[in-house]
Amino acid sequence: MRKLLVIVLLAVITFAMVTTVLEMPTFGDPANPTNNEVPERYVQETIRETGVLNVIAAIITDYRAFDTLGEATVLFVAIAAALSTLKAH
Amino acid sequence: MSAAAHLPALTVVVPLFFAYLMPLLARWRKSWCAATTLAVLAFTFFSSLYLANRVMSSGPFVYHMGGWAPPWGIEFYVDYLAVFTALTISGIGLPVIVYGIKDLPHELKEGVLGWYYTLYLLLMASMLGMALTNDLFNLFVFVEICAIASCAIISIKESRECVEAAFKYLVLSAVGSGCLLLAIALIYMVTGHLNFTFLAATLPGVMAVYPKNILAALALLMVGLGVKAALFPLHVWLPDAHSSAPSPSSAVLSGLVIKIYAVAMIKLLYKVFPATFAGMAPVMAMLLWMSTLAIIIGSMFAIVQEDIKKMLAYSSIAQIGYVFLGVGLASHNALLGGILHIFNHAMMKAMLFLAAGAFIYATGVRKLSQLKGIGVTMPVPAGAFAIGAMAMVGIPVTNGFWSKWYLALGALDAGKPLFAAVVLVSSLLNGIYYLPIIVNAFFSKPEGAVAKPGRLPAVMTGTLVVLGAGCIIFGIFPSLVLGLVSRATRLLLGL
Amino acid sequence: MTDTLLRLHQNSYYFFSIVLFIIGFHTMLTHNNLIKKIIGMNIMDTSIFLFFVAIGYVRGGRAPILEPGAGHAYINPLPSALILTGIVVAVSVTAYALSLVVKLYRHYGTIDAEEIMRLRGGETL
Amino acid sequence: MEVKTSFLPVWVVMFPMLMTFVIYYVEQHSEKMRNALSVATAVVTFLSVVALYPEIVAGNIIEYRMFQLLPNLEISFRVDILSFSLAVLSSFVWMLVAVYSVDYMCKEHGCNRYYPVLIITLASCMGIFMAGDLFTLFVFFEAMSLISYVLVVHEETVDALKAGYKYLIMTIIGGLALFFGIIITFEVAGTVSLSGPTLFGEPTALGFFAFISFLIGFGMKAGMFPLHVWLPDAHPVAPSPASALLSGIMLKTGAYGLLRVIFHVFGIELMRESGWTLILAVIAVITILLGSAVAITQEDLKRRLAYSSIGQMGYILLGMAILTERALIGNIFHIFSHAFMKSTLFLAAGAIILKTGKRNIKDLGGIGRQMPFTMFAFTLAALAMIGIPPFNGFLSKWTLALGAMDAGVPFYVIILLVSSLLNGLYYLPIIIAAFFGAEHGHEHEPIKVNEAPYKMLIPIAILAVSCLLFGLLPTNLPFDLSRVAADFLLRGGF
Repeated sequence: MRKLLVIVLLAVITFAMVTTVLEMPTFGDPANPTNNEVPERYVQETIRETGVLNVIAAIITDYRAFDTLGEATVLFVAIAAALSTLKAH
Repeated sequence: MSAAAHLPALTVVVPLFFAYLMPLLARWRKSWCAATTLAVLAFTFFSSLYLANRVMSSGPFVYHMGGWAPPWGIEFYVDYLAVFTALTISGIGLPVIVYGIKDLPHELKEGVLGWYYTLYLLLMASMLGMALTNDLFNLFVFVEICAIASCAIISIKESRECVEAAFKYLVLSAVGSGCLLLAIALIYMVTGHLNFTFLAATLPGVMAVYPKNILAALALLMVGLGVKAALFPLHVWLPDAHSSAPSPSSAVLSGLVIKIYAVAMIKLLYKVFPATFAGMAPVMAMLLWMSTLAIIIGSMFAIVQEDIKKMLAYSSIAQIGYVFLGVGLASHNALLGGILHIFNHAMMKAMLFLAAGAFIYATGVRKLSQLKGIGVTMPVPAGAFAIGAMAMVGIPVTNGFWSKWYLALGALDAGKPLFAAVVLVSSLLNGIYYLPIIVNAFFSKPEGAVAKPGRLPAVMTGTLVVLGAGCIIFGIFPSLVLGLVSRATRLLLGL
Repeated sequence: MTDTLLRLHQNSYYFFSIVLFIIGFHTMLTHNNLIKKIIGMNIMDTSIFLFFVAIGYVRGGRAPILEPGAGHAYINPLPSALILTGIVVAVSVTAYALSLVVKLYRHYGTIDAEEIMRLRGGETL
Repeated sequence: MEVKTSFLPVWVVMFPMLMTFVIYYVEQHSEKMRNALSVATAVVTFLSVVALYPEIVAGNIIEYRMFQLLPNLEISFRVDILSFSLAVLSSFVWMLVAVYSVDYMCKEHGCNRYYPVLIITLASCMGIFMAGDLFTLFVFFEAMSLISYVLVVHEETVDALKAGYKYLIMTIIGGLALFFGIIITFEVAGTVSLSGPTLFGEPTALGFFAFISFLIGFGMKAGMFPLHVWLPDAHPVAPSPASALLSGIMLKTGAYGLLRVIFHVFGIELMRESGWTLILAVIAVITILLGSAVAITQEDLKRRLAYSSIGQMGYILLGMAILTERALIGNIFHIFSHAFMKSTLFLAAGAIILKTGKRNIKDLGGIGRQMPFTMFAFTLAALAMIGIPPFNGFLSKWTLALGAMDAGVPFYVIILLVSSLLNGLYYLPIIIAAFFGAEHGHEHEPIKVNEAPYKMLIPIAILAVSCLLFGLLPTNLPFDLSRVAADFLLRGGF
């Protein structure tokens, strides 16, 4: 019974996602909506604004540094959580 | 810029910073941990108050992280909903941890107390971040911090139920996060933006070209946030998690954590996806029916529970249904009622869990049938419990009444009186499971452990008194919060 | 039909990450072994990362390490940057989940979900 | 007629409310002080209500706005002739009951709970009668209903708790129904004030929902069929003075609420046009017959009285259903009459139970020789209940019947007659057995006169004499008040 339920659920998700895939912007197309002013500025202005050649590094540590703080915090919280759980023994 | 200009960021960063320091502090100056946590939470409360004051007087404003304007950088948007949520979080989080100072050493091992404060601060910071942020991916990061921290404040208690409940919660939460991230990917794919404001501007045009992407993203968002907010069919993790955790954790998990995901949902549905969206109607209808089921079935399950904290946990499932009912009805009064209920329920459910915690602290009794006469031997916690229960039922002059008032009014506004009836029926169901507890507490002879309860520390009693008074004060003067909530609602609905 | 297949071929990265997602989800749902559940969770997360990074690809683009004046096309750096964060998140969750499994094993002496349920006498997950 | 602002209504409500806390504080130290303070509070409240009389009799309306909760929603007070009539009646009965309680309750446990609750219930009752808008009315109505729960379960026996639970759940249902009605009214009219014109313009579906909700909410309290189920359980288990208040006064708050709703929310034209009164009439007739018929089968004295209350509330509902002037006078006057009669009966029953411990009607043979005074008062009230001239019960039924004839429905008169007959069937045997019946198991012993203490007898006497007096005198205050109030309501109520 449960197996059947799982299969039905997965089939529904697969069907829905595959139909979505068919409609998605074509992979790698330069005209895709994602290639808007955002990456353009990152690529063009990174050197002037941050002095870094690696754009990804610039994004991580400068443009979206707050996310990286969050990322570090996630790591910290996981350590805290794991330690507190294991220590409670 | 002065420090006040950076307050939106500081509200989140300061608790984070002290959370990092806390393990060191716990090693060197154990006794300072609690005081530091209190001070930090007091700071967040007052800074939220300052922000609220500023927003009320001069309107919403944005804060750019690191000075990078969106869509390149991350933006905090300090609007009415954000400050309302921030105030709720810090306003409830503070008394809960005050209570915890005495209760936690009773429930936890000595060695993990410092970690508890660390996790608590991280949890608070992440919730504040979720309230303030205006960036989809940033929201995701905070959601993750919140998810892990909220599991951790369950599993920190040394009992196998806790570990097991935390694992169940974590796994489902991770599925939810996965859905959320996939939804973000789908949205980003067709819009190229992560900022809410830019998304809202781009989405209507995109909807015509890539409708399926948006719909799939919406569905995934609903599932992702629905799992975390314990919206009805996705609530399976909640009863165990909320009932086995230490009492302050239960209070904050039931009172705040599930609500913050509802706030995230409100932000996404009303700010990112405009409410007039053609594809929104079925989403709203689905939310309505799911919340109706949550309200009715959650209450039904609560009626048959024997464990007091389990009963409160099931009641939370029903109460989160009210919030989503308001969201789904989408009329001004209903949304107002839903948002107001976030605050009201946070207050009363936190108080109920803390009162239940006080019973357990003093007598060790968790079974409802054994709590007879508790009102005679422990009048203050039982009185607080009674006030909370009345607020749950929605008796006038408690804050819960106003949530129901606006929800019912909103249901009529939206031309769906059926849902007003749902609110009423569920009030009756609440009455059926809350009132016998009060009656037994005050009109029965105490027996066994209940007859001779241990002494309850004054801070714990004090916290209950403060929260109980809050329920009454906000019941008599609803206008204290209503100005803020009403403006938040108007802004969300674009009125 | 050929259209569909062509689209799937064009978007094969998306398609296969979805397939991976389903595999991961299936693993999580059907396996009772808690470690396998966590592995399933990781497969799911990885599929999303793949999906997300694939969004950023631009045909003919190079990795966004700038060579000023070279006039190359670069891929969209934002998804890659975001996914770095995402990976850390997944790692953290996995670490914590594994620590919980360790605790569960200590308490119950098993990492089988059904066995734990049986020992606890409660309802199934 | 003019509208005046005065603080007095607020005082009438707030004074007992504040005194509750004083009494709560005092009772920790002295029982005597507690009793004295409780009685004094009730007396002062009564006198404060009486102080409104000159303004009211001059045809003025007194208003006071406390504070605004939300736009269009406030706590306000408004006293017109109808409010005044009921307030003066209730505070009068309350005063007597407070005096009666002093001796009655001295043997009971938990007196320290009883008195504060008694007084705060008085405050909320005054709040209901003096409310200036539906919301204030609702708040005090809920407060009174919930607090009087404590009176119902005072004995804390299993029966009391069971009855109390039923009462509590029904109260919650009633409160929610009222809430629904008020929400609809607020939604449709934008306000719930009772001082303006009627709130509903035309009979809409939503309006009908509101009417039904109000009917359920207030009808629940008034013991209306089929929502009366809590009443025969709850009233008898309470201590007798509390029963007297529950039956004599608190039932009337439901009737009062319905009157307000009919005249201020819907308006008399709407009620007549829409034919909703027919629902009320059908329910009233069933309530009358059911209450009276079931009362006959009851063995327990207080239970019989409780069922009788249901029947009597049916008269009051009937008056509202007929809606002619004389029916309305009869309706309001019957609120007075029934309060006097039923309080007398319950207080007398309380005296009997206190002195003999007998609750079963079978055991009451010859009680009239043991407690002649109490039984005499009981007899007066019972005769009034049956509707024998010249008691006040006759006057109210007579007026009601005239009103029914005005409306051209002699059927209602027949109902009234049948129910009087039924009343006779269940009251007369008690009286006959009490005075002429053989005493149970005491045949050979001399009969001792064993009356209750005078502090209990005086209230009983005052109430019993009022039953006679207000029927006998050709013009009397309650009747005048009823006449003016009916006229006032029919003129539109403002």
